[in-house]
This record gives sequence, C-alpha cells and structure tokens, in this order.
Amino acid sequence: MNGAGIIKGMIETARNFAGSYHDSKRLTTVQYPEEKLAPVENARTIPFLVYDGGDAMPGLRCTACMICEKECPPQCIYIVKDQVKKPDFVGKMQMQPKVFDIDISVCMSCGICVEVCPFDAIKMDQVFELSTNDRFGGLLLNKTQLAKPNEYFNKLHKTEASEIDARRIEEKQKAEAAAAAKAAAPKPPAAPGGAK
Amino acid sequence: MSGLDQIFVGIGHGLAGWAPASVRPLVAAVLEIAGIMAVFGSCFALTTIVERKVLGRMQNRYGPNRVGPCGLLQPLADGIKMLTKEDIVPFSADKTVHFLAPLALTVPVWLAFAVLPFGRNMSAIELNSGILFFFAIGSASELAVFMAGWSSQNKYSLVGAMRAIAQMISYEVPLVLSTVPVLMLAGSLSLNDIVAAQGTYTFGGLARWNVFTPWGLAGLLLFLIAATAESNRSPFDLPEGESEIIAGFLTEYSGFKYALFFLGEYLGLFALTGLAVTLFLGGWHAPFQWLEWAPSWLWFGIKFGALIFLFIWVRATLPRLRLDQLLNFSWRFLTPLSLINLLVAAAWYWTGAWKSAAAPPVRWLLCAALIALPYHWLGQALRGASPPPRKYNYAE
Amino acid sequence: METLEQLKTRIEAAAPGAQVDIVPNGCPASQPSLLLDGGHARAVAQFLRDDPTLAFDYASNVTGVDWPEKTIKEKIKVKKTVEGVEKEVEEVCERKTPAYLEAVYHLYSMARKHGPLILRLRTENRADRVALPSLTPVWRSCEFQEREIFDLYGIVFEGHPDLRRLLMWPEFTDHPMRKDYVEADDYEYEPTPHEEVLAKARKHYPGGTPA
Amino acid sequence: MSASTTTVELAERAPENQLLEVSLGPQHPSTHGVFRMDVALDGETVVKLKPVFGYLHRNHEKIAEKCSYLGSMPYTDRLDYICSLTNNWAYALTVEKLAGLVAPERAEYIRVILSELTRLINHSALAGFLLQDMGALGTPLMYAFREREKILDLFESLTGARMMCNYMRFGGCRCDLPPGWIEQARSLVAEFPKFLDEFEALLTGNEILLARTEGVGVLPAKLAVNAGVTGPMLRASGVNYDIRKVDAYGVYGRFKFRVPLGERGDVFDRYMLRILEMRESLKILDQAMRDLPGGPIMDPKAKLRNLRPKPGEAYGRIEGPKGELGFYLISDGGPNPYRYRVRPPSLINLTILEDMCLGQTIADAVVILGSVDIVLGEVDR
Repeated sequence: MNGAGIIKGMIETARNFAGSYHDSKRLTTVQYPEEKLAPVENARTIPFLVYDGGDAMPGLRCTACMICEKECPPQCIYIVKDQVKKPDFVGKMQMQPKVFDIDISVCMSCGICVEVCPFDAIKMDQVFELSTNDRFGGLLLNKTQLAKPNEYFNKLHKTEASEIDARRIEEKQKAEAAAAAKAAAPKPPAAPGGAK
Repeated sequence: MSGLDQIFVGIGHGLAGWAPASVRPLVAAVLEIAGIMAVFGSCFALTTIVERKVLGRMQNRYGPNRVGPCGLLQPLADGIKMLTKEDIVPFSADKTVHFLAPLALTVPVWLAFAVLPFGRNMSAIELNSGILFFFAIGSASELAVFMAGWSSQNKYSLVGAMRAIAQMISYEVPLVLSTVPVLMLAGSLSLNDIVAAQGTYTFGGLARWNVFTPWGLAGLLLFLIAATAESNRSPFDLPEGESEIIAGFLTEYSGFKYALFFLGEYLGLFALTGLAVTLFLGGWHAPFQWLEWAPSWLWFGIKFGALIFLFIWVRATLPRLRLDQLLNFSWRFLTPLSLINLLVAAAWYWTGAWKSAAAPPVRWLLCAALIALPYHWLGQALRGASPPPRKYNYAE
Repeated sequence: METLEQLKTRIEAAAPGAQVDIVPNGCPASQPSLLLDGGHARAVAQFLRDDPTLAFDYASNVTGVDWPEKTIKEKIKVKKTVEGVEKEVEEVCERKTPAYLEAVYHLYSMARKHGPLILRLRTENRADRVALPSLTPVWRSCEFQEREIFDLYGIVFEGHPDLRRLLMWPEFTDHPMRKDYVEADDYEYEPTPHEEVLAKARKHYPGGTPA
Repeated sequence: MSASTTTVELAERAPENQLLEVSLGPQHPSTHGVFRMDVALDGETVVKLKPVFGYLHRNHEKIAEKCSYLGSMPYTDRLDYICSLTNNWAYALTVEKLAGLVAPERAEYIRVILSELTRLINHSALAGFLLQDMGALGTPLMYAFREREKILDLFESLTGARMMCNYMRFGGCRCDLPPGWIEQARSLVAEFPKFLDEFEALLTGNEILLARTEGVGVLPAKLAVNAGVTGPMLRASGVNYDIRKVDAYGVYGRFKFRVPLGERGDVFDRYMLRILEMRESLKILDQAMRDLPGGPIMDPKAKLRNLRPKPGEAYGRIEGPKGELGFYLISDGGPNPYRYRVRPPSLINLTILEDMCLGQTIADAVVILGSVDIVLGEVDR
C-alpha cells in the first residue's frame, strides 16, 4: 500500500502523544527553576579554594606554589606570592598567596588545576548560576570570593573529600608522633651531653 | 429544536431588533461579521497555542506553559510582541507592494467565511452558489504570496514566491475537483443544501454523511491533502521551507505584517477545514440520531477541532517534499485520482437503484475497488520503477 | 608492505632520477619516512597509487611543518696546534641548520589495508622559493589540506586546481602557523589578568581603558 | 570528469546573468554551524557550489604548540564538540604512541565503552539533524536528543561534564567508574534497541523520506576513496574500510562485530548506515561491559605533568563517528609539541560536496550537506 510508511510514522507520533500523559519516559522535560535535577557528584563547573577551620584567609590550604597557574591551559589563574609565611595543618611554615584571581570568563572548567595541585587546595565547584551584569569585573573572582570551607567541599564531592580528610588526619598524627618523638629524643642526648 | 441550538441566532435577531427598521439588515450583517471575526480570531489565537502544545507533547516535551495558566495567555504575549516589534522594511524593497501583500492575503480569507454554515440556519449569507464564491475568494491568496516574495527584493523570498505560485496553482485543481462529486450527488452548489442532503439517518441511526461512501472517503482524503498544500502546511511547506530558504516569502517581514501573514495562513486553513466539514462530514449534523439533542454548532466545532488536530499531527511527523516531487504528486497522482473519483460517484449514483438486500455492501465494495485499484497503480507509476529493496551486506 | 629500503629501490627504479632517502624517526612509534625531491614527487606519487602491489589509493593526512633556522652547538674534533704540539681538541662551534618548509603526506592503502607510508617534500627555503608540486591531481583528498597549508604556512602548491586561502579571509597577508609569526595586537580590550596582554591593549587605548 | 568541467557545461546552458548567486551563508538554519556555500542557481538546480570555511577558525594547532601535552587535552573536546571522548582518545592514543606508554586493560575497556556510547550519540543526533533539514519539524531530533540526554548523564557522572569530558590521559583515564555506573550503562544499552525500532518505524519506511533521499547525492566508490572520504559515508558507497577492523587499535580486536556496507552511496544509504552502525555499537557495548576487567585505571609510571617525549613524530588515528580522526605530533623533546596536527574527517569529507550537489536542487544540496555530517568545530579547528 503506498501510504503505509507514512501511516506507521503517524502511529509512532500518536503513541508518543498519548504516552506523554501517562508514561514518564515520554515526557522528559525538567521544569528548571521549579524542579532541579539531582546534583551529580563528579560534576564540575568553576574552581574554588578550600580552607580549613572557621576563618577563611588563614585557613587557606593554598601555598602559592603556582603549579596550577603554569598548567592551566587557558592561563586564567593569576597568583602573587605573599612574603609572610603561615603554618599549615602539619605545622610546617608554608607560603600563602597575596593575590589569587581566577578569570571565570576565560576558565573552561577542565579541572586540570585540581589534578595537578599537590596540596588539595583547589577543587571544582558545582554552582552554575554565574550570570552577572558586569562583564569585566564581575567575572574576575579574587581570593576571598573563591574561598569556601572544607565542609562545603565534603557536601559536594563526598567520596573524594572523605579520602582527603582521612589522609590529612593520618599525616597530622604521623607529624605529631614524629614531633613528640623528636621532642622526647633530644632530652636523652642533651642530658648526657650536659652531664659531662 | 432546543433553545441552546438557536441561541446565537436568537441573540442576533434580538440585537438587530433594537435598530430602526430601515438600517436593520445592515446591523444584522455587522453583527454576523463581528461574530465570525470574534470566533475565528480567538480560534486563531487558540490554535497557535494548541499547535505548539500538541507538537510539544508529540516530541516528549511540554510546549509553552509559562505565560498564564498552562500557557493559555501565550497568544496574547505573542500578539503584544508582534505589535511592539520593529517593522523592518528592506531599503531596496518595493514599499507599496511590500505593504499591501499581507492585506491582500488576509482580507479575501475573511470573506470565505461568509458562506460556511456553522449551525442550523447560522450561515452569514445563504448563496445558492456558495462553493463557487468560496473558491473564487480562495484563489486570491496566490497573488498576495507572490507580491510578498517579489517586493522583498531578497533572493530567498523570490525562490519562495516562485515555489508558492507553482504549488498553489497545481493544488487548486485537485482541491476543486475533489468537491465536484459532492456537488453532483447533492445536486446543488449551495452549502446549506449540501448539509441538508446529509441530514437523514440510515440503519442504526448512523448519519448519511458523504464520508461513509467510497467516493466521499476518497474525496475527503484528496481534499485534505490538497488543503494542506493550499495553506502551505507541513509536508508541503516549501514556500517557507525554513531549512532551505530561510522563511521563503516571509523572510523580509517582521512585526505586525508577519503576524498578519500568520493570521492569513491560519484563517485559510480554518476556511478549508470548515469546507471539508461541510462537504464530507455532514456540516452541523450529529453523527447518530440519538445525539440530535446537542446544539448543531457544537458538532461543527468538534469536527472542526478533529481536523485541525489531524493537520497538527501531520505537521509533527512528515518531512517536506521537494518541489518537483510536489508537482508530480499533484499532476500525476491527485488530479487523475479526483477525476476517477467522479466515475466512482457516478457508479455509486447509478447503482443506487439496486433494491436487493445485499445491495449496500456489494455496492460499497464495488465502488471502493473502483477507486482503490487506480490508487495503487498511480502510486506505483508515481514512484517510477520501484528500485529493488536495499540489502546491506556486512563485512567481518 | 615491504620495508622502506625495498620501497626506496622500487621507487628509484620506477621513477628514474628521483632522489629518495629515508628519514629515521626516533620515538617508539617508529614511523620512518621517505624524503622526496620536488621534481619527481608527482611521478612517484602516481607510481605509488597505481602500482598493484602497493596500491596507496588513499592520502589520509597532509601536514605542513615549519623548520626555521636553528643554530646547533656541536662538539667536533678539530686538529689544532697548541703550543707547537699537534693535538685533538674538542671545540664547540655553531652550525646553522638549513631552514625550509615541509609538507608531510601520510598514505594508506584501502585496497591492501596496509599502514602509513610517510612522504616528505621540502622547499628550498622559507622566504621566496616556497613552491612544491601539488599532489591533488593524484589524490583528491589533498585538495583542502594543501589549501590549508598554503593558507597557514605559505607553501605554494603548483598544479593545485583552486589554490586559495582555506581558513583566513582572502585579504589576510601573513601565514599564522609559522614559528616566527607575530600576532596582530588589535584585540578588543578584555580584562584578562595577564600584564602583557593588557600592556598591548593599553597601547591602543591611550586615554585609559574604554568604559 | 572532475568537478570544474561539469560546472562549465551546466553554466553554458544558462547564460551568466540568469544565474542566481545565493550564499547559503554562515547564518543558515541547516548548515550545522557557521559553514557557508556560495551557490549559483539556475532556477532551483545547483550549477556551482563553492564551500567557504574559516568562520570558526581558532587556530587550535597554534594554541597546542604553546600548551603542554596535558594542557591541550581539554582543547580536543572543543574539536568535534558532539563526540568529545573520541577526540580525547585519538589524542591520547597518539601521545602514547609518541612516548611509548601503555594503558592498563581496564582503561582500554572503558575507552571502548565510552567511544561506542559517543558513536550512539553522534549517529542518532545526525539522523535527527538530517530529518530536520528535510523539514520534519524536530520530532525525530527530539527523540534522538531524549536518548542522548541519558548518555550525557552517564558521561557527567563519570567525567564531570556532559560534553567537555576531558577524561582520558596518556597511559589511562583520569578517574575510575563511580559505583552503579556500569549498571546504569547496562540498562541504557538494553533499552536502546527499543528506541532504534521506534526511530525506524517513524522514518525508514516513510515514502516522503524515501522520495527525498533515494538517488540523491550519489557518491561513487572510486571517487570516495580518491577524495579521502572516510567513516560511514565511505562505507555507504560500499568500500569496506573501518579503522576499528584495519588497525584494531585499543582492544577492538577482542570484540565480535560486523561492519555494514551500503550499495548505492546515496543519502538514504548514508542514513541507513548510521542506524545499522548503532546496532553494531550496541553489540560491542554488550561484550565490552560483560568482560570489563578490574585493576588500575592509570599506568602508574605515566607522569601527569611535564611529559617530555623523546624527539620524533607519531601519527595515530581512530575510527571516529564522522570518519578517520587522526593526530600527527612532532616532538622536539620539549614539554610542548613542536607540531600538532589534527586530521579532520568532516573537512575532508566535504571535498566532494560540490560533485554530489551539481545538478541537484537547492533542497537536495541542504539534505546532502546534512548527510555528510560535519561539525564546524572540527572543520575549521
């Protein structure tokens, strides 16, 4: 019959039309502002700086080693080192960034800065409502705008965050044990030295 | 007849009654015009939103549902947008023709509604040559489309206009020819007589509509196909084939002129659907005897809505034909079929005299065969030597 | 597919007078290539395509490479008399490598399904004598790729049916992919945090950055 | 008879001033991006068709010469932005050839799974776009995009982004599969044939589609091979050349799948080829997911940063959904490549666009361009 193909096609659209009223698979639109898709753990949009403890600036994990600035393909990270050092979570004196800008209009959310950062200081955020009306300044985020607490990082990337926290706690204990051992150790040699 | 059926006629006469006698027919006419324009104007607004929602539902999405409750105020928003949009006229365009084109398209289409019977004695003018008037008015739209295409001085508009002319003329022929059997069997050109001819009921209370006869069914299908082509709708929307020639003759129109073209196109579709309902689906008659109590204009509305849904359904599914295929389809398939349909109607009329009990089914099958066989042969001829079915061999 | 040496001999036999030598390739991919001279390139290409056993009917990839002049410091043994004694002395001397533009053709055979044969054609120098014979008449797949090399590197392909710029606009004069290409600095001003971009932009907006 | 002579004959028939010079320009609803064709029309038939490129040219290769090897991996996502994972794999494969790295078993299997999923996305989206060019107002496209969304959700949960995955590294992949990913992928692959049957029911028998595609844009096999056409377009003309079978790169040698070949090489064959290839990809996905091994995801000795391969050059290629996607890298021992070249299948498949469109109508030229399946990110680089 000549029109058979067309009629088969029409039946197909009719099935979808009827299906859209009762079958969820045939109506896949998510009404964005009202309904929102569940956040996916691995998703990544723009980077943010992680800080421990309550206060942002002293708590920043970033030690201004500038690896992420070198490795960033579109060169959108801009760091200036600060002369003042600050102790990190293990107590070792580390540098800290005076200026840490990311131009999120240039950033292409590739996540390479996260991979190459040896201090787990920069992680990928999942916020995507980033529209601003200021084309120049609004998209150049500085250090304070980028800093977010470790709890926020745990909320976003649960598995990765828990691994990092576990590793850091373990390192802290090892460092304290080493420090305690060092503190205990010098007494005996000092003592005999002194006794002579 | 229930009061509800004649409610509009009653209102009309009531209001006309207040006017002084001398000017009464004029006021009655103005009321009818206002009624038609109000009903079909709002029907145009409704159809734009219904089309987008049905298309959406067929494509697994919602369709507009932000403006007003589930999108009902969307046409209002579109209207305001169209009115406030800047009306850009190209510098090299032929200003007057560019301005007149949308008017030349929309005004004749309104006239076509004058003869359609929307309900029991609810047709604006009872012309005894209603169909002739309808087709005479209907053929004015080609000129408007070509005026639009030519005056925009834009290459795509010119190609679109050329296509529109070829398409509309070649589909006017099957459109008119497919209505001829109805006129012959009803014996009159007046639409009201045609509807009256379909008024009686046969066994089991089923109405005696033309569509239940073989030539009526074939006629309706031919008419609908030709109607989609006349109103530039989906499988035949070559004049504004947006994936090839941007928007065809509409490319250089924006703002209210574009809205007028849009309105003209939809009204053309409504007029042709109204005619299809009148000729083949028994106008405002109820499908079964025991349903006669419902108001007549309601039946007209239900059948009208069903056909509009069919047009939208076709638009959601079918890709577009190419121009030479379009013309071949009309001249080598639709026109010969509608001529053969005349023979079938004649056979139907001639075998009407059989009195034996088994006559109706045998008569029906005979006439159906008379139309089905040419349908098959013409289809094969149209497709040419059908190439052998494709086989795809697989390499390891 | 035979090794490159056999291929070299067969090519020299088929196209008399063609200088063919093998360019080694150090990395693990071990894809050595054949260096052809410009004069006989098309004859060799014709032979490679039409020879039934080789049947290289598919030129997959045509690449332009820019080799600018480089000074290499080499330690070479030099006999010098030092305080009257004839002695071998290690000496560092600079040698300038010849500068040229190169077109690399990767050929495959769809009929025989065998691997990449890599041809290299080199121009005399990078300045005025940059002509090479076009292989589009032999393999039509080189048409757009040779146009791109002409556009981005500046190698003029003789015998190309329609040698125009492929990617840049016709009025563009320079060849962007060359190593010594200096970018035009008429950027629209964009506040990237990098000083040199800002400096360049500031040169164009003396009255401070545009609002 | 090369393209130029045919244009002369056709042009003589219509005197020069009668030809309608139209530029199916960068802004055109069906040129799949900013692609322009200067078309000379005699009435509706195409007499001359010159493609114009460069509107999306970002000089990707110059950027790569300034970036480190790792740094240009996210840029490869932007080449053919519909199939970012196959671009990643082609680049990773070439650098592994250059530097002599070997990816572990698990990473190779994951690469096959992801690239076959990408092939499903590309072929179904193409069928949708082709029908869109033919005038079916978005219905097939929406069905194809409904399936594409499910696959993109899989990519997002694994790589972090839907289209810009930046997932593969030299010597393996960036991160391992999250829990429940494989089950979700398996259920998707199980449901996909139902969608394909629905899609074919809607389209393949459709008389209008048959009328619009049969005998349109015929590409003879000899011209296809000579013009370097690769991928489904080449196989639609009947040439048996699929790089997954020829090179058997990665672990493709272990899977049993067939390569469909067309007969006439017209637009319908190209459309049908992609539907059949989707069915073959589903077979590969089943086998790959069935025997996905455990083990590390990344070669431990592969260095992430300042990879400095020894001086030399390498040309690696894969069977991308659009054809042979090749990368040619020349290293001079430094941290960034001396020369970085992408062999774009879309651009080279366009070489014979004029040959196919001559003598056809403008509506066919649009459909033929749709069947060639180009993405401007890859054409202009």
